[in-house]
Amino acid sequence: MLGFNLKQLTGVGIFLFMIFIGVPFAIGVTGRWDFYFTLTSVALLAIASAGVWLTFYIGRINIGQGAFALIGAYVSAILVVKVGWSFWISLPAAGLFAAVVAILIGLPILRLRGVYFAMITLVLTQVVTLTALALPITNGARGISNIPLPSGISLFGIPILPDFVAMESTKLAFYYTACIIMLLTYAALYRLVNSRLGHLCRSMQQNEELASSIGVNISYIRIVIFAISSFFGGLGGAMFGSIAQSVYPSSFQVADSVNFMLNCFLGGLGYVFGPMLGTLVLYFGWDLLFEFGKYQMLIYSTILIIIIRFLPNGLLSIRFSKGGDK
Amino acid sequence: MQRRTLMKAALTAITMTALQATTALAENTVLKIGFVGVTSGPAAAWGISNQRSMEARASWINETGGYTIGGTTYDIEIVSFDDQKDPKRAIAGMEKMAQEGIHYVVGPNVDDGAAAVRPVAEANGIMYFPYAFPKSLYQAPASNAVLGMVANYQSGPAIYKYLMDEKGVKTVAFIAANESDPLSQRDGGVEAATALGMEVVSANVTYQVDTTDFTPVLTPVMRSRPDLLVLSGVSPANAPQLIRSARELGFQGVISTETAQDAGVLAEGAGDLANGFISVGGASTPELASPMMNEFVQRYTDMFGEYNDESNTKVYALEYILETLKADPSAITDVDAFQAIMDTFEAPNPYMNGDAKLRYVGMSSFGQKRQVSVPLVVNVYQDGEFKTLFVAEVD
Amino acid sequence: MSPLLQVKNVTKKYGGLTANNAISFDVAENEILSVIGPNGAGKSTLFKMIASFTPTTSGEVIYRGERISNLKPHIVARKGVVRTFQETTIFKSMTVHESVVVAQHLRAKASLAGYFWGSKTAKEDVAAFGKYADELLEFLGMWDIRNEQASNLPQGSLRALGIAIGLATDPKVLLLDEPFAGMNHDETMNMVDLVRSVRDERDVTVMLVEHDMPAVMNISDRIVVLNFGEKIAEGTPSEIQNNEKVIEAYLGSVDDEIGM
Amino acid sequence: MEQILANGVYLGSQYAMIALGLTLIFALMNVLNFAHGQMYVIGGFVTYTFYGHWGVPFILALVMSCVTLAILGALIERYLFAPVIKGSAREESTMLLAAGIAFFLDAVILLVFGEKQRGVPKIVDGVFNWDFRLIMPYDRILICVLAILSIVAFIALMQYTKTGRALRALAQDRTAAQLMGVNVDRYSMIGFALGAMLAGLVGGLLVTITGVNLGMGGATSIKAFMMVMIGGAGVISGAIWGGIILGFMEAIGLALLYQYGDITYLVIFVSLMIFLAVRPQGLMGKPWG
Repeated sequence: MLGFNLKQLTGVGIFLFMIFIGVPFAIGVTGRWDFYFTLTSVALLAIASAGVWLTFYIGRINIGQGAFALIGAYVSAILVVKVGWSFWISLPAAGLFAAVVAILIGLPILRLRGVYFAMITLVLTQVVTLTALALPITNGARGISNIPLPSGISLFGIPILPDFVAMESTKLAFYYTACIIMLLTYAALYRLVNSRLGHLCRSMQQNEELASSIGVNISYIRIVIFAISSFFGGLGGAMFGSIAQSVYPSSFQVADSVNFMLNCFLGGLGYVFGPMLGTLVLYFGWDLLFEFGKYQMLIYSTILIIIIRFLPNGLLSIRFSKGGDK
Repeated sequence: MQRRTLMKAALTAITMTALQATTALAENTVLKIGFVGVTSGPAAAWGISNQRSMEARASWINETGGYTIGGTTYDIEIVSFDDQKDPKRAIAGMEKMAQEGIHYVVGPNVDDGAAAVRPVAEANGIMYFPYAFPKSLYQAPASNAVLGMVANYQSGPAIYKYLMDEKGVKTVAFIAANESDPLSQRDGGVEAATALGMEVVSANVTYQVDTTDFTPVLTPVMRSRPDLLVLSGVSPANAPQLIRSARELGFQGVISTETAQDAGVLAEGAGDLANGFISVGGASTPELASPMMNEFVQRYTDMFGEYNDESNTKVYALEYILETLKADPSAITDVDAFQAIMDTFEAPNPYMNGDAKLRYVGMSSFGQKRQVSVPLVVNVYQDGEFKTLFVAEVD
Repeated sequence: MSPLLQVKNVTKKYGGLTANNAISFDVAENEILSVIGPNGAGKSTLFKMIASFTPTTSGEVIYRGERISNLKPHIVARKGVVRTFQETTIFKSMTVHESVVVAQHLRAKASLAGYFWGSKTAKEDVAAFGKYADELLEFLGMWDIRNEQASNLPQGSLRALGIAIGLATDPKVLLLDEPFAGMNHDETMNMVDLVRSVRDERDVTVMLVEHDMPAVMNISDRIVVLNFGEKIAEGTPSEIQNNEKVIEAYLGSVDDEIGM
Repeated sequence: MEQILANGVYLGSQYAMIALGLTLIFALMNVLNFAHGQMYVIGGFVTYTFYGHWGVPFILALVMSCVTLAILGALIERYLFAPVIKGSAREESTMLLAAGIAFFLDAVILLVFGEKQRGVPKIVDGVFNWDFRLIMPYDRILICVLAILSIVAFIALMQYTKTGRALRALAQDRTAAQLMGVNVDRYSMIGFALGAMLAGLVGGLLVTITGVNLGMGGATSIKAFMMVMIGGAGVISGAIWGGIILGFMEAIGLALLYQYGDITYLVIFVSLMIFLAVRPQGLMGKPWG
């Protein structure tokens, strides 16, 4: 079925069960309600990280995802607050807008490789932050606050998407929403990587010259991939804006861009689900170390260094010594 | 294989320690007060001075037998969360506070964090005391945020008025870091100065927070020859460098800011060039500091090795929370009761000489009492320490 | 019958240096044509221009009456002119079979979206690619190593893999960059046979750049000789062997070659 | 005009020094050292502690900064970067390590040196003032001269000493250097130590003017990256040019665009992006670094 074997299907089943039933159950039993937000964040950041991972897949180090997350957050906020759109429509619009920006910026900069591409995307993050500070439509330094919660959508009287305003607690709703979007993102990513497009990406990652000599239009595929990557970034950013009900120029900045990249490294560049695991460990790990107070950062960074020292190819390289994405 | 076992062992050990660390302190009932702010990274100074002043005060209370509210004596425990100046983390921090059953939180330190935690705070019944100035945080329908200090749009006019009257200042130039908080404060300052009839000769110049040389930044400002140079929302790290560059460029006028500064940092970074620099402080200048303030400074210094004058303004939030809870003990778990009593609450200000009062204000700025009334103490730096220039009240 | 591919007055200048100066020759359908010359004669640059990896400064390359110079490499490949590289240019972390499957990009009928959603055409394509890759590897005698990772292959097999990748695109003209370099006599002779069978059985016109003179003389129908960016001779192997200019050029550069 | 030039030279010389260390490490090991800024901050704090706090002569304090950072750099290379480079499938993985080290050093700086801005007494008093056309405090002039001297000394070291030649060989082609008998492991360590030492040196020099605080690290790293990219990654002369160009861009940008305030840096960043898009390998870099 769909080319999955039984083992994979079981794995997916367990995973689905875990995030949709296991986690809420565990939280209910332990009473750690605060983990909902942390895990929601993990899901959203994992969406953006998936985009970064995809650009790694064509051999580009992307430190610009913060820029697209910020663009997504602002587009959604502006559409909801100033234009009056429903959040649910603004969400894909935010992703698409980020993708369009990525296409325009990608045309000139995707020719760059290695550290040069990394650097130019890092600068891009700063450019977008500074632009948000300078533009009137983003409200400059004052940001956009008091963004309403997502309202419901119904078609012919049947509610399709729930109304968050009417809810007692939005935690669970946001958690499920974020998880569903994350699952869709990773399903799409998995499909893409294992389809012909993914194979072409791999050929480009390994040798762009040879790829173009076998007739691959490398600049076109680079743009497509960068646009998809930024679409994911825009989605994640827009969702965050909705949870925080506010967006500021500093909502996503260079540190976020760097973190998105680190999530990919930590999980493992060779594994589709690497960025998801990397995000979980990096983000959730910080929260778990909360009790250490002023030593939190020290312990966090020490663990990070130890992991990379002994598992330089990412966490997932423990289990699958080769080719986990196949 | 061996490697994996090792890692597993290490992770287990860490998790165990993390779980144990929460076990309680002493025989008194524990009252937890939260702090969500930035205590690592570039802006660590803001949050750390905040957190330390709370911890110094809490340990002082606990050492002297605890704090009695409605017949029960509590030990105060400060639960701190480092949000790394990231609004996403700040939300997680506020969630963590809710998880710990905390209803009173000091922080966050910056505008975006304060705005981001609002939904969580309101949903979970948490009163929080941000050090952020956007009015929308404190105006209805927002209900749970209480401004923990004097806002720049309140202190600015008082300082400008004083300087106009006493020093004959007529023209003013503003300079701010290119970040949300300072830019907002600059805009507020420009508005206030214009309203007072001052001529704003330069207000567009900004600098990146990572600037290491302010001479090129300040040169065009100096060319506009203002009587007063306002460093809007300046961080303690940048203030001495800005002062030094301005003076070295030959600036003769007055330099002021509306944020709190540390005398030691100014002395090290700008030396005598900082003489005459006007900033906003708490009440630790010798003329105003009560014996309790002096003891607080002493205890803080003993605990952390060095005092930070920024903490003067940050000691109040905790005191307000505790005093207000004392006024209505039911507020310990009931934020509505807290909000109800805020309107009438009044208690003596223990940190200041004279008959200053702790009470909530903000009617004229926010339309509801959502600000602590701390004395607006305007300091002037002179030879390594602050002297009180004048004291005003905010309504 | 008009020639399959024409190189017309092609010139390439890098700053003040002239890598190729007004080079012209024709390539007939189904021939094996070698481009030889001492080091630095401009052979590789010429290949790059034919495959549009670098633009010409002036002049043009015509393939079946169409200009193919100064386009993008993937467009030229789509028209049927495909270049292979020296052995380091492969897809390192793919297996031999995967490489050959990927290289059939130009044979795809389904769109990228079709592949993503798994359309019927896409499924047919995938099956066809696998089958053709099997066939091709069988033909090239690489069946046994089809599941080896490319980075683990010995040099000789890498060269064959390069040709396999090139052939997988269904080329009409295959440009081989030093296919015999670093091989011993037996390996070279196997390769010569292989290249010949590619031409004979798959109707592919082959152009190659090579240093190995005996192999070139053995395999080529015709030879073009470059020296210092100029064409100095063109003809059958026996004509070239007796050409004064060629002998002079090679003798003159012997020192350099040894000096390397 | 004179003022802009002077500001440019001053900024450019200090920037160039920061970029030199970063580019050296990049050239030798293909590591983009995210922790470079933190090393710079540590250099500043060490000089602060010795000179500002304990009253040791400035030059001695500066030497202490260099020594501390050289040791730190050597240890980091030997025990962290070298094994990770050997074990990783893609060499970019070192970025995660570098970022982890940056976090770690940030945490250490906070715990050891505290959160406050620190400054040291001026090493020279007074301001050079040429009729208000050119104003430059004497300590800045001194630091600028010292920075330029250090750069010259560094270039001389790279050109004329055995170590320098070995490092250059290593930067050009690792395998070839190995074949030529260069002890690659040893010189990688020396090179990394040297790069870290440069960060410490410039941190120690600048603490006399700008002071130092733990927040400067990340920002400094990013600036250094930009300079390295402008000049071309892994090229010594490129780093120097990159530093000078960014210094002048700031000096000129701030002088010309001041009335537009908020967008000065936006313009600088956007023009940097355009420059790199047009010239993807920087001014003098080899393509693809």
